[in-house]
Amino acid sequence: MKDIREDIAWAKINQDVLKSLENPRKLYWVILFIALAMLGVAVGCEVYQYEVGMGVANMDNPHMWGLYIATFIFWIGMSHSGTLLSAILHLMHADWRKPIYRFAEAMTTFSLLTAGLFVAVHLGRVWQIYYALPYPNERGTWPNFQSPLLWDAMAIFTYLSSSIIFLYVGMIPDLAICRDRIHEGWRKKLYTLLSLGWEGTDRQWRNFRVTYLTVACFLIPLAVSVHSIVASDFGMSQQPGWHITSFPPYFVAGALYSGCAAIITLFIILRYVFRFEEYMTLPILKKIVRLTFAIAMVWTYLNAVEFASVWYSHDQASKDVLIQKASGTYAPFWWAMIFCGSIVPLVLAFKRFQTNIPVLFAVSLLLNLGMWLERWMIVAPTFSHGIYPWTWDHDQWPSFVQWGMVFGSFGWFTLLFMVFCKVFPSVSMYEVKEMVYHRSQQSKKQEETGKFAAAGKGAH
Amino acid sequence: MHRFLRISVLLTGLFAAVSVYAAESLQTTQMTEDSLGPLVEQPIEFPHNRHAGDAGKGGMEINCMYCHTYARRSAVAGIPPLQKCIGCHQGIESVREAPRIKKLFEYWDAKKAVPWKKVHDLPDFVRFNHERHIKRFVEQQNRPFQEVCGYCHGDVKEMTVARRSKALSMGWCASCHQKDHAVVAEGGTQIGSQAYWYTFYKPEATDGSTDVLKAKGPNDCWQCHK
Amino acid sequence: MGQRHLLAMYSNFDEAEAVVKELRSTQIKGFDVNRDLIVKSPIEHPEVEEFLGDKPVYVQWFTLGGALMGGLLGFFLISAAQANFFAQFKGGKPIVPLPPNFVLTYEMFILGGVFITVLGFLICAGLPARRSPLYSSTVSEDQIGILVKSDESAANTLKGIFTKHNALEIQEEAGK
Amino acid sequence: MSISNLLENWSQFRHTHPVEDKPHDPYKWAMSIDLDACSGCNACSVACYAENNLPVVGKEKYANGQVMHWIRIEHYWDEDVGEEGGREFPDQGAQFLPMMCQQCEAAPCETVCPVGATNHTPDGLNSQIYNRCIGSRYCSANCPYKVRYFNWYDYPSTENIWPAEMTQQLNPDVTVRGKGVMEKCTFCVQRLAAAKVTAKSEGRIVQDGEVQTACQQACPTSAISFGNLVDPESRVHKQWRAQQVELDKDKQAKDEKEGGTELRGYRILEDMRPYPSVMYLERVRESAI
Repeated sequence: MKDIREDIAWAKINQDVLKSLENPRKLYWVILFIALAMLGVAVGCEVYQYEVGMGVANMDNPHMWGLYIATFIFWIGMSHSGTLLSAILHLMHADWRKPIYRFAEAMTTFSLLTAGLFVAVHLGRVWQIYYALPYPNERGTWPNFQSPLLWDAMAIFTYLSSSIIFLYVGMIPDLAICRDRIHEGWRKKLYTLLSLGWEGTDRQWRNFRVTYLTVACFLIPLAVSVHSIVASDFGMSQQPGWHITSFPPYFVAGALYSGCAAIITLFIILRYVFRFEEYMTLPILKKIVRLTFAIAMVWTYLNAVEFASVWYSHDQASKDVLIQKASGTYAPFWWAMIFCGSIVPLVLAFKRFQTNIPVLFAVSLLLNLGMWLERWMIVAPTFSHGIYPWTWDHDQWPSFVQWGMVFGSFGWFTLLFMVFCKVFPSVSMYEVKEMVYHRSQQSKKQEETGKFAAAGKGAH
Repeated sequence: MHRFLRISVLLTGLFAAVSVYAAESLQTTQMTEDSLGPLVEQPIEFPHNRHAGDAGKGGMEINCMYCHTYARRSAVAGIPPLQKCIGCHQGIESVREAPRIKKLFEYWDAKKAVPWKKVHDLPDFVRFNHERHIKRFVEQQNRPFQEVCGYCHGDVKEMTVARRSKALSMGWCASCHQKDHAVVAEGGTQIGSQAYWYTFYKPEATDGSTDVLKAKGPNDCWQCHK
Repeated sequence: MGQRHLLAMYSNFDEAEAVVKELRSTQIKGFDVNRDLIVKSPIEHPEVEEFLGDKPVYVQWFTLGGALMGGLLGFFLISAAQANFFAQFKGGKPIVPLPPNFVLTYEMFILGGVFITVLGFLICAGLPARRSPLYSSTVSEDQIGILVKSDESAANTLKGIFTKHNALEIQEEAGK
Repeated sequence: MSISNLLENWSQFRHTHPVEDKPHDPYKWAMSIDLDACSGCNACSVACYAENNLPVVGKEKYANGQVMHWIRIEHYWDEDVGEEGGREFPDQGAQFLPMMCQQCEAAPCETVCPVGATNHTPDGLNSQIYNRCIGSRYCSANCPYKVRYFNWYDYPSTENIWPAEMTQQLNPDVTVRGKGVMEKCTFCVQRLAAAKVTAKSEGRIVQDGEVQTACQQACPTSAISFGNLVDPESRVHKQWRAQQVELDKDKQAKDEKEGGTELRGYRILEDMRPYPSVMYLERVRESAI
């Protein structure tokens, strides 16, 4: 099977993708409406919490953090898929990424925006959030640069701004296409402005190539550093269940994992909603699925390493936390995490399921659920069973405010993402053209040498 | 699509207007021209210039601490009790019929304190200590009172009703404490003895004189915030 | 003598390459291949650079400068902020601790690198650019454009070369 | 802030505290609590509520774990309660441990606050600045003793903890905290500051006994003693020295000698090396936990 038909006319690529800016299927509007409603729930919860105080989220003395931080990590993690697809695979010259990397990058940007909101939602005094910004002020004070939370803020800012820049730079040639093709209106003005007068001259392409490559090179260590810094929020502390050396790689693997799972979900949705069957083909899906499977196994391994190292150490407190996870209040969720994260992905190993859309959709949702549970299982159990016995308290449960906010964040993300896909081309036109061109050159060469081997196979 | 544009411009404008209005309406007090502090309306327009001003300008050069008597021995400077005003004014017949003095005696007769309003009102989480500053500048360095008080309160002897004329923000406080003051220690306590961390905040003798010490203010948040 | 712009459109890279080769080998008065020739293509095609000859790219120097500047700025700003008057003492840690500052320096290194690279890209690629005198929107679809600038006298010779190689369309405009 | 200041004093900025040198002079506030004397009467806790403007949150919030007691009396029972041949009544084997902020020298909470609202003071306290706090609660997440308390609700205003007339009984020297800030035991820093100002104006340092914390003052059995650890004449210094407990060690003489000693002093979770400033004198034994 071929990734993509090499005989698609370039003009048709433009046409098909630009169509996504015009009339999506009805499902698009349904999704948009549901997302808006979900966001409404979160806004309501936040207003209530803002007015009354953090107490309504039902946190208490040992349980200082709850779903907010867990979901924050979840969204940060999800952002790593975009970097994986656009930067790592770009450097590895895996050109099957080309039709799908744009939406993965958008996913990166929007999930980072969502994660950033959770930081704000989590604060007791969100109206003083500017205290955490390093700027010379009339108080003569600075934030505490030793705090992993500040590293987080710095890393997320760097990651977010770099991702937006990367997304934008990669989109400039496509914006020029939109500028040339789209009918008059505010959007044409927008594209004219954003495309910066791109005309595809040799000078522009030459510099573009180097820039894109360079920024991709920067993004990879950045993505790794972002999630390992998030890991150090926990690893740098002294708490049992957090103070674990393998946390940074474990978090990075988890991040790639949940990101890939989310890509599968959105791949399936976008493919249907915007009629991208021609570009987001099943062979490409198959490749992501295999990648996801590999990462799932890495994650499973690191998970096991974490348990093993805790068990092997003489740290009784850490051991107790692990036992608590497996048998205490959180046991159902902990086992669900193991099931969703390590058992469910085994389905992906079977060839027949690798292109089965309903199965993949269900599996990818389960994987996402598993990864969310993973974050919750990192954050919460440590609080109910800390070092100091007096503070052991296993009866805490997040209130509807916390759940509502988590629920609504998915609406917020979907809303941003769906609006993006409607306003900007979510398939990279110029790169699909490149892909088609290279494939056709390849098959031409093979024809010339008289070998009629299946053209697409070389890419596998 | 022009409709969309127009609506968004309209909404943005509306939002901006509402937020400006909201921000303004929160600001109930009238700000002074240099926007350093609120304009405070006192029950009696007390003429600081008359009491404390220079003799050449018709003032009586009364020491600040004659009325604000707690400044040298407690954290707060204090507002004089009505008794103190009356103590002098019952003997000064020449101004007895002036409208402000009349008002003063009205309070006296009604046995009520004058409800003075606070002008230099720091937020509740800031605790400034007058005593330490008076001790250091007036008693150890023999600087004139009015100059020392003026570091924070401005030139009160030129004012009628006192007005805030310094920023009184944390950075403003620090702007003094950050300086390496050459302080002549004339007996008394060692200056800045609590104001160091390791060696570089310890008071150190500058070149030439053993009496001159470089001192810095407290480097401890709890000194002012408790 | 007046200047003239010509834009010829081709349907594939081979034809465009042939045109460029011919322009290179022919001596035309009032036309310099290295200066007056621009190839516009809808996709990133490294072969274009090959047949156009080596042209240097300076973006990576911006990257180097930006990353170093970001890193140094990060480290010194952070350390100096920690060592200010309100130095925030943390028990068990020095006032200017190196490991946290390293993490932040690393982030600033990347931040500076990315920002300045993109700035360098805009400068080197001359963006945002005014639209060139001749432009066909088919470039953003599937055709390759060759834009040349020459003296009036050379225009006809160039046009001849363009048509010889099956130009789909030739636009011309008197330059200023 | 200046680069030149940074470069000039580089070696001083790189000092590690408290193990590398003796940082505290002339004050290092410390405490010692004799658990053998503690009767678990809770007077210290009540005194603390009164002194430090602590909100009384009520039954329901207490049950939710949202209580604000800066000093709490912990109960531990002997293990043999209810066992064959063991004690019959749990109260018989009850042991008490007053737990408040330990004012660690290397406090885990200090390094993690994103805005630097909690810092180390020159006299060895772990300061908490309410107005600087943005409520990230990282300090509490990282506190091994979990002695930091968060204002989950706006107790003074919306929860109306102090009705109109009762605001008169608030301590004016202590900020009344609004919602969303972290707070904890301060060793009654308002008293310490007042005593220091008085002493300084008189050109001396604070004498032992001149300043007491509220809990110490209220303790009927004098189980709590508090003072300046640097001052060799202070009661606290004498107690620490008698028990051979040292500030910058993670293991004390009591535990190092085999076969038990006469020494009773130890600090809680010492081996995690937060170097707490509160010494406890034996009562709760490991077997009792």
